[in-house]
Order: sequence, then structure tokens, then C-alpha cells
Amino acid sequence: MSVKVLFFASLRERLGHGQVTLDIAEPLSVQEVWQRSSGEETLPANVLVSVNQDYADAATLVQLDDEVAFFPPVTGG
Amino acid sequence: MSVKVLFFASLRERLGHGQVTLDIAEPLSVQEVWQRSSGEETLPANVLVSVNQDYADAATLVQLDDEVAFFPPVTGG
Amino acid sequence: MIQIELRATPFDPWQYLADWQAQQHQGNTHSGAAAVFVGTMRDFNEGDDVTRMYLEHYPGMTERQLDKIVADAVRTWKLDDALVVHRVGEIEPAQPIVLVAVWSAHRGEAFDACRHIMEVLKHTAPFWKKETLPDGSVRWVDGNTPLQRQPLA
Amino acid sequence: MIQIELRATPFDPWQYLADWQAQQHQGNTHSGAAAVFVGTMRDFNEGDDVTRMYLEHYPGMTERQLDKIVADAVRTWKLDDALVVHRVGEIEPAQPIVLVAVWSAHRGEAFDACRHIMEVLKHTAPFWKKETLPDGSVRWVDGNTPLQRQPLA
Repeated sequence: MSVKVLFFASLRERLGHGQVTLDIAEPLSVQEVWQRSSGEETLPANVLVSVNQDYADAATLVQLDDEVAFFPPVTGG
Repeated sequence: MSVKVLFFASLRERLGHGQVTLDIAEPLSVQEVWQRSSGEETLPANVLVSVNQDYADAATLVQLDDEVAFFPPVTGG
Repeated sequence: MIQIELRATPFDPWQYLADWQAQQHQGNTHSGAAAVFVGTMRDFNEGDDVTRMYLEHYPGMTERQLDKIVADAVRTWKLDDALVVHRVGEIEPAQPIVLVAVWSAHRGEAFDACRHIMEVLKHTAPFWKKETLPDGSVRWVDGNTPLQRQPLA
Repeated sequence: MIQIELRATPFDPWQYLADWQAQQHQGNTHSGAAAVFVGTMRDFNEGDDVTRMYLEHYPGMTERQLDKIVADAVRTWKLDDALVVHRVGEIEPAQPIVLVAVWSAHRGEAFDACRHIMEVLKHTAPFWKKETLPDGSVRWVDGNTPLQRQPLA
């Protein structure tokens, strides 16, 4: 079972990858998904996160087969 | 010397005329112009007035050759 | 640029804007924001069906007041361009009555200026609506806007 | 009716509205008010000339967030219709980036809803701008919007 992790914009460029697939056996917090997918300790305060395309936070629990994304503040419009 | 007096919309229909020319020898207040042009005593509170196409009030002094207009509250847009 | 137009014939506000933009804004790279309002005649008012409308105005003063309203807004919000088109005469349901469009560097100014122009226009520009009901009777629309002058002493 | 469109090619927002109105609003006699916002790419930002821009998005989530923003506004302000068109990909100065248009019975609701959609879109819809400067260097535009989640404990 796995979790798909996406990175966008300047964050993708900084980490050097746009997508990671994590094999997980049980639900993880967003914070743990960040550590395992980015190799960095703490989720930076200016990084936004979504789970299944809805905004979430570091404590949100990620289930098997969920899609998690990390990205910088948005600048559309 | 004269003053041109105009009436618009429901006020024109109520008074039965859209334009009156008053012969005057000296400046008059808007209130006096109303009396002489409408035949009614007091300018009603819901009648707007302009002098030379700018909003004015009952006390505004009307000069010879001015254009005065009386009309109901506006309903454009 | 400022443009004010009173017109006695129907118009498509979007096509009007497409044409205006093609003329005035070709390659405009400084106006980041445009805000637009279009007011359209409905087929009901105050609980009654309305079949058509006559829009009376005060030739000369109407243009003068619109010019002042728009020039004030352009100055206050530092607009790049402003356009007001207003119908007069016979109008049928679903026809546009008024178009207000403003261009600015920033969206806050554009929204504020567009809304302000509409509010002041509705409260001060000399237009009067006369509605025709399905039975053929006519009535003047009541103004429910604050008076522009002080109450009489 | 609600329509949301992401598009990778330039568009004329006024012609788009003319076409939409011709399709959807033929004889629409209940929407008395339309409020529209168009955001256009400028050729400067934060004091620098900008020659072009790339607009990245999150396929799937971007559409989902726009759908939610617009559906919320339609419900809150009882809108008759709402339309959002947003560019993605390579954009040049003077090209429209975003079009928001709403139709309502009354002008207050139309203005409020249009502005609200724009504000929430700017703060929550996943788009990211990358600018190219005249010397060929590129930079991501800093978001200066409040975060959508609580600070970490």
C-alpha cells in the first residue's frame, strides 16, 4: 500500500523532485509524510499541504492510497 | 431677461408642462422660481432642483439667463 | 481615457468592451485589473410583471453629472481608463441599461471605483424610469434614494 | 449555471462573455446585475520589468478548489450564474490571466460575490507564478497571502 506525494513550484525545485511514492503499512501524519518524502525534519511554516486535494495541516492523518501535496503559498489570479 | 424652468418625469406630468420661461428683473431664490413656475406654494421635500445643471437647493439664488430644473428622485442605473 | 455614452438603441456590453479594448487597450501592459458592472432590465419590479420601460433623462445635465462622477472616480482611484454607457428611451426586458467599466493597476481600486460609480450614478444622475405593466398601464418608478439637497427650512 | 475553465491558450474575456451570454443568457430577464473582474498580466512587478510568466497549477486540485469557491459564492449570494476562466502555462504581458463573472438579481450581491471569489481564489486556488526578467533570469513570485492552515505546534 502506498501514498502518492506531490511537490509544486519553488518547493519542487528546491527538493529536486515533483513526486514520491511512499510505501506505508498504516496511517501516518502529514508531518511524518513530509519527513519521509522530503528528507527534512520539520514541515516549514510557509509550506501548504493538501490531502486528497483539500487543504490539510501537519497533524492530519494520511490513509493508505491518499494523495498528499506540499507547495508554497499560492500566487494565482 | 428671463429664466428657463424645466420639469421632468412624474413632476412634469403632474404640473402639465415641461418648460416655462419666467421674465425676471432681478435674481430670485429657487423657492420663488418654484412658486412662479409651478403655481404651488412650497417646494415639496421630494422634489430635486438643479441650477445650470448642477444640484442646488431652495435657497440657491437664480440669476438672469440661468436654467432651473425641478424633478423627482432619480431612478437610473 | 474616459468615455461616457448615452444611447437610444440596444447594445451588447461585452461586444462593446471587446471593441473598446481592441481600440484603446491594444498592448496595455499597465492595467492589471478591470472591474465591470452591467445592469439589465428585468421583467418584474416590486412584485409586478413589467413588459417595457421608458427611460427619461435631462439632456445636458445627465451627461454633465456622469462626466463629474467618472472624473471624480478616476482622480480618487488613479484609474487608467473608465467607460460608462447608459441607455435612454424605450427599453425591453433583458436589454442592458448601464455598463460601467474601469481599468486600474490593482484590483482593490478597480472594484472600489466601479462600485462607487454605480452607487453615485444611481443616486445623482438624472434618469427616470417609467414602467409599462401587462394591462397597458404605466407608472413611474419611485426613487428610494436619499435627497441630494438639504430639507427645506 | 456554473462554468469553470482552465485554459493554456490566450483568450479575450469580453468576447468570451459575449459568446457565453449568447448561449446562456438569451432572454435572461431575471438577472438584473452582472459584476465582472478581469486580471491581466502586467509587464512589471515589484519594481522590475517582466517579459513573460509561467503559471503552474495542481491539476485536479485547482479545478476542485475553484469549484468549491464558486459553489460557495453561488449559495451565499444566491447567484443566477457564475463563470471563472483562469489561464495556465506560458503567459505574456497584456494577456488576461483570470476572468470572474457573476449574475444576480441585485447589484450588491453581484459586486460582493465577484470580489469574494477573486479574494478567495487568490488566497487558496493552487496556482504559482514564475516570472522571466529581461536578462533571462527567472523567479517565483512570493506569495504574500495568509496561510490556510494553523501554524505548527
